[in-house]
Amino acid sequence: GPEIVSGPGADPECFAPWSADTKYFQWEARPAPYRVAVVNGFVGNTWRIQMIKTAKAYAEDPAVKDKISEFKVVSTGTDAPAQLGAIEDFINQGFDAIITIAVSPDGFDRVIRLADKNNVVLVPFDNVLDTDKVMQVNEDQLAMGRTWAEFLLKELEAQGKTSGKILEVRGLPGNSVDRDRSIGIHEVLDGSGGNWEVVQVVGNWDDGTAQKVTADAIAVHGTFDAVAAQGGTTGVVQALRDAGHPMVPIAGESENGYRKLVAQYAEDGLKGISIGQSPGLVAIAMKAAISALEGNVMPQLISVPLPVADYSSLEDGVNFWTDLPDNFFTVNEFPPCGVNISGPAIMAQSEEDVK
Amino acid sequence: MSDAIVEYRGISKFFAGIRALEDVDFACRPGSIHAILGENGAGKSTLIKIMAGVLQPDAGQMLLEGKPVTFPTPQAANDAGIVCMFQELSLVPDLSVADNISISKPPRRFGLIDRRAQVARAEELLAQVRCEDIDPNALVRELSLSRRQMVEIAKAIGRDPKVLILDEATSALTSRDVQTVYDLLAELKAKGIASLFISHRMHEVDALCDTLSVFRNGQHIETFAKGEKSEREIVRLMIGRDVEAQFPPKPAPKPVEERGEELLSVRGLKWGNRLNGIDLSLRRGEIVGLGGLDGQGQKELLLALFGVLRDVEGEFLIGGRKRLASSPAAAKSGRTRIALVPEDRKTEGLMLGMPIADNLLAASFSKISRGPLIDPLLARKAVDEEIERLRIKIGSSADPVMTLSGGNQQKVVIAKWLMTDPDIILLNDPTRGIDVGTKQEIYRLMRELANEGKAILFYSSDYAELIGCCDRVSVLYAGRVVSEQEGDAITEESLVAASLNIGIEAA
Amino acid sequence: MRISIAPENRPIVIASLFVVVILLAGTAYTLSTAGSAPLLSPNYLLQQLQTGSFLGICAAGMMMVILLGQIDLSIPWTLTAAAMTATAVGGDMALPTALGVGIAVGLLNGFGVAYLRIPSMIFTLGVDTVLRGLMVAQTGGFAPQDTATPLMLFLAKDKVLGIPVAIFVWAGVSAIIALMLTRTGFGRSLYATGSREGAAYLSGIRTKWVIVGAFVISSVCAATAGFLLTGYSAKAYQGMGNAFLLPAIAAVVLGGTHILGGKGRYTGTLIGVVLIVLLNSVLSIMQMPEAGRQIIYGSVIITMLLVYGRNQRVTS
Amino acid sequence: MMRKASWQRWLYQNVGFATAVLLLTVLYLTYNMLHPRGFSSAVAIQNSNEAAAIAFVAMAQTLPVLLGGLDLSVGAVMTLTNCVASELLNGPAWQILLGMFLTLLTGTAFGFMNGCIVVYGRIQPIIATLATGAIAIGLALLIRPKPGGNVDDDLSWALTNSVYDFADTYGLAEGGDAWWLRPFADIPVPVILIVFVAVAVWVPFRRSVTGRTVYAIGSAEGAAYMSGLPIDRAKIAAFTLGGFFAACGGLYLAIQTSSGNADIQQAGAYTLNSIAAVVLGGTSLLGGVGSAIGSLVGAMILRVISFYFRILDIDPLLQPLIEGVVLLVAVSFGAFRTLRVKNQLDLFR
Ligand SMILES: Nc1ncnc2c1ncn2[C@@H]1O[C@H](COP(=O)(O)OP(=O)(O)OP(=O)(O)O)[C@@H](O)[C@H]1O
Ligand SMILES: Nc1ncnc2c1ncn2[C@@H]1O[C@H](COP(=O)(O)OP(=O)(O)OP(=O)(O)O)[C@@H](O)[C@H]1O
Ligand SMILES: [Mg+2]
Ligand SMILES: [Mg+2]
Repeated sequence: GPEIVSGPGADPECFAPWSADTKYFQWEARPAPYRVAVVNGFVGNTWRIQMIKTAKAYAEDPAVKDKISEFKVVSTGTDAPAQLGAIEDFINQGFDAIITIAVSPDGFDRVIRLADKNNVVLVPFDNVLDTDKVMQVNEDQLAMGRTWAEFLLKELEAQGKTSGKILEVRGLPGNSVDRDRSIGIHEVLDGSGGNWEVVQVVGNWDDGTAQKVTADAIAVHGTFDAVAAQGGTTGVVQALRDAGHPMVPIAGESENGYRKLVAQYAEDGLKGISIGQSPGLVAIAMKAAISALEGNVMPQLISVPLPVADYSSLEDGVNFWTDLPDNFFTVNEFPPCGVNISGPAIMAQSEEDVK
Repeated sequence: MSDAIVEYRGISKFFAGIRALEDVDFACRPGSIHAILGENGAGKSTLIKIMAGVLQPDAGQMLLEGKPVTFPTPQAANDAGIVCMFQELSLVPDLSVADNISISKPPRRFGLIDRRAQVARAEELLAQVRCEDIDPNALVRELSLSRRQMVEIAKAIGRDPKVLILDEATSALTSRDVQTVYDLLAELKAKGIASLFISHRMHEVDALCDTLSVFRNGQHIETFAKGEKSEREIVRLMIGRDVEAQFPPKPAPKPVEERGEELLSVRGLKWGNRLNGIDLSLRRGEIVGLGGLDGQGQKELLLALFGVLRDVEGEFLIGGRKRLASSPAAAKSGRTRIALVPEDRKTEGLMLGMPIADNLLAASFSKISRGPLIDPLLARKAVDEEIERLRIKIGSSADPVMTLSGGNQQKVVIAKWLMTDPDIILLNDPTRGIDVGTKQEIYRLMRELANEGKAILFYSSDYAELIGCCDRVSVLYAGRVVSEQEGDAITEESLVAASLNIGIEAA
Repeated sequence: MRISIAPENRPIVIASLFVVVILLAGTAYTLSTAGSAPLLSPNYLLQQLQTGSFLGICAAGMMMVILLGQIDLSIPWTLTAAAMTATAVGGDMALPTALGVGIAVGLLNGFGVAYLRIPSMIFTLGVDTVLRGLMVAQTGGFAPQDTATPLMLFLAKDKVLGIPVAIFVWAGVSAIIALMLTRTGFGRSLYATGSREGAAYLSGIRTKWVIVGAFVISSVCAATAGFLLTGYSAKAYQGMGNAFLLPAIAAVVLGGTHILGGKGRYTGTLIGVVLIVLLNSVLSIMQMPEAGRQIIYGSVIITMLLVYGRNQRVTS
Repeated sequence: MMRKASWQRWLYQNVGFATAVLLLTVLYLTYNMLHPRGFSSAVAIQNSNEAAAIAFVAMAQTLPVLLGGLDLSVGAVMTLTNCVASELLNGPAWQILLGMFLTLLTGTAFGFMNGCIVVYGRIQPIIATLATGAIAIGLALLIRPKPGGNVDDDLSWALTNSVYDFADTYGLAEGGDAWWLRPFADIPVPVILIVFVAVAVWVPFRRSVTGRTVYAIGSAEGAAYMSGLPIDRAKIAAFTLGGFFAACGGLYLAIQTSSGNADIQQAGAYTLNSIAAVVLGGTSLLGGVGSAIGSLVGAMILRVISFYFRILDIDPLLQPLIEGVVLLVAVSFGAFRTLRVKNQLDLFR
């Protein structure tokens, strides 16, 4: 297992510690090339597919290509034993690093113990674990929620509103990301001193569900002054348009479709902010794993900066693409980390072109 | 009757207003073989189902050995020593013969079923019914219908019955097995066990029973000892009127050149190891019988002609075509239309849960359609006509067909096919489980159809029917025609001899 | 006076009553919390029917298969695959493509169930997995276009005479299905085959074709729903079909169709769909947490089936 | 009729099961040969851990299927018991044992409720359990609105490793070094648990009158009733035992992950996989034929198929497709028999 050491860590531009009291880890350095595996859970949506493609493309990136001797990706579905099994199997096979999106924030004790025993670097990202025993990579979900709410308050203030009704479209019930983002939103709203009535509906981060519940909410509650949507934001805007709801400030995810709509309707009042959980996180997780294998000091919890764009900074061909599908996630690059695989490069070309 | 083993006092049973039994007093004595006779729907099965705990009476009282009893489940009746045999209803196809024989009270060791003891017990009981050839470890599914009935009998005996009930349980047996059953019942009788025997075959009743009870319309008409009444009197009691000649008159055999056009001709028909080269020809206006012991390939032959079997070899000429139909759908709609009344009406002939009307129409949607749509008026008319023609007794044509009695169900199957106006009608034992009155109607209908120019191929397990109905009879043995008989040459002796393949082929 | 209802109509009547109860309960809730009764407004009801039409069309197809005593678990990804392929092809060819996908999947399902005689429960599950795999591979390899075509948008979103076009589409599908079930040989054959396949076969019904036909209808309905849903969301996406499988089965069964086949009326399915859609919507308005939703959902199904009357005991 | 030799008869009556065993053997041996650490205790432990929950759930599904029905709530009951266990499995030994007992009791009681609804409510099992499955998930969410829980660490480690580790953890048999433990030391504990449940629960059940009644009902319910078999009792027993097996799955899952998770998707996946496993194991969905042991084998086949993605180099985005095609092909195996059927009526059983 890694030793707990004191900071600062390597490459702090890229591997920013989560907070001031984040621990630091150090593994014994070992010679490249390494064997690296990505254990994904669910696979049936665009985000995951984009993530897998990014992972594969990054493994071919000149910056790391020579350091990886074998690279495998498997998807296990939403099946905890299968995911744990896959991780353990890769440990048994003698892989050096295993990157994973956990299907559950808990339940990894055994594989963490095995990974430490076998000196394997295990890096959960995106859906992280409720533990400080492994190195993890994520965006700060709490901060994301706060940023959303702050943006909405700012836009509402510009309209002269200090109270009103806000629609909150939540994500998958029971998920820690959903919980953190919602807490962030409410913290800021409650702290603003304004009188905000928040109507919550559950959109499961899914466009169809989000659209349906938004439509229902509008039918029942009339108009809202602003919308905070954790995901499925394209669907939420569709519902607003279909209902003839006035365009209001909105906070949402980073789907290309949503950004297209914001760019198109910003003039009409759809003042939107878009912050994305990027599929490109996988590349940073891989980079972190390799760095750890090289013996560098690494923060236990790596915070990847929030990729924020709002209606004023949207630019076609730069941070959204009108000619590309709605479903894909716009944010894919992290220049400070040297991760430069852009969304269009991943999605618009066939695999051969990427290589 | 104080010496009765089972006694009914004023038993009534109604189904949704329909009277199945009303105020029935009935008793049977230990050591008797008691026949229960009656038309279809007379209430015989209901009577014994009440005794067997399958149904609960709406009124009245049942006494077992003088003490009042109620049987909420078949299990309770079993425990009291009342054992009931239905046609093949109580065997479980996916369990072994041994499992089935000891199904409810298996021998146990340490609380678990003792398989070895179970097999030994099965062997013993099978030996008692002279079926040593049945492997106790075989699945019931693998056995033929007649073997299954013998297993059923072994199972019943194994339960040490005080009262043994056979509801049409011998209808599929071979004659050798029938003899075995007779002997067995005689043995049980000697041991003081009462047997209740339901059958529509008078000769079986005659050979076996000592007491007869007649039911009609849910009422107990009369009970008397064997020999007290003539067969004719009995039939009158059953159906409430006199029955004249059982079979309609046969036309005199015509010389070959005057006979109708040949609709079907088959040479060397082979299928697997069940059919081994059958020659057959069928002309308009003819009723041709298929005889022989059960399971000699008669059923398969009918299925082959109807397009159900695959890989049938031979030379065929059916309505100008040289091939057999590839499916029933093709058979019924070809140039020469074929109809089949199948063996088992409950699983092969009818959709039991569906309305009578839908069952009648199932083979003739194209007849009642205008363009792509069914015309409800046309459909109603067709249904009414057919119900009228066969005199099917129904409440409403929208009732599920399972509410009809056995005979009327059979008529629905026949009517369904008559509606398609077929040229060739294949009948697989159509009178099994049918009362005398209905049987007679079916015989008459067959002759009428033949006279209309249809050709009929008729398999029956009852020699009397073949003799009474058929212009010609082909007797099958081991998948081959071993004898063809015509006109007056068809006699019981010749049929039996041919069935056993003890050659009098010289003729 | 006692009103007697034919047994096959009982579920329909009871489900209709329950729909009213749901509406009243929802209204009572909104009156007590917000002081208004939006649930009873035509606008709200039309919107529910509009979003219900996707489920309604899926359920109509599912009913064909359930009438046979089979089930079609491939609905979710048939719907998705049809939608995604249609948008990928785009333009005027979108509709034929979607229907083509539906027909192809239906033929495959039908072939497996009717000819290979693999239980539909498992075969359609396999087909669903394969379709999902195909869509993952397709998205991964080709980044297909996913924007809805104008026809999709029109059918799903536009209104004619103030009524959403989607409702007309659903009504059209319903009319065709209802007519087919009651007035065509195929419809009658469907009941016969579902009631007892052996007897139907021996009646000269081409039961294999009937089975294939039912699965094709089911898949085509799913594809149609996918086509509409794409218009409603303005795009096709992976996972768009996930929410339709279990509600479709539940709607059919709550409408009185017997899960083992042979019995059921289309009107029942229609009401079953309305019931499910309203129930979901009211629970959503009440901001019922997921746990409560699931429990209520399950309890409603059980209670209603108990009220419909218990099935016959099997004795013969 | 010719009497067949007993092994011939067995094979004839258990083709599906025999095929499944053969398939599993071939697949698993090949996997081990390809694996860099094949045929080692570590690989066996990993494999058995991964297969345990689905194996139990597949056994749970077997009973309703033998009756001729389906239980769409097995995955949900597993999830519910998983959540219950995640609350109870900690503290002193007696408390943990009590927790295990209560967990199993929960699942068993839920199964009993399913059985009662099916028997006394006379609702088709597939629909009844579709509904009760939702209720089970709802209860699971109430108990555990978000994933978590703290299952005793030692317990988790001891039961998810080899016999040696078990002894080592609890200081039994001289810390696992006793000479008499040697021959068993490398056997994974989950294997022992599964075999134990199968032998101690399933085998006696199958040889009891109630168990045989379950088969009889699936084969011909009318006949079973007429034969005086205890139909209602057998149906309730089948669902109850199904609930028990599902609870074993949930309990093991909790021990394996030291936590509980009311994951609806996972519950659904387990239910569907359990049906696939039952079919692969040679149990007929029509009822009356098959066994829980077969389902165990079927579950392992499902798992082994996915093992291959980890040792072969297969494009990750093609993996779901390959998995689907393999499943479809595997369940289509039996179809060759039906293509050879000469009498069309044999198709309609
Ligand atoms: N479960 C039932 N529901 C409705 N009617 C029934 C039911 N069982 C029997 N009947 C009716 O009760 C009457 C008596 O039927 P029963 O079966 O006793 O006749 P049966 O004498 O056995 O006739 P068969 O000779 O055809 O066997 C018939 O009219 C029948 O339609
Ligand atoms: N569920 C039911 N609903 C209505 N009527 C029924 C039902 N079950 C049986 N019957 C009636 O009960 C009568 C007897 O049923 P049973 O199964 O004993 O038939 P059966 O005539 O004795 O059959 P077979 O002689 O062919 O063996 C039938 O005439 C039928 O009308
Ligand atoms: Mg009868
Ligand atoms: Mg009868």
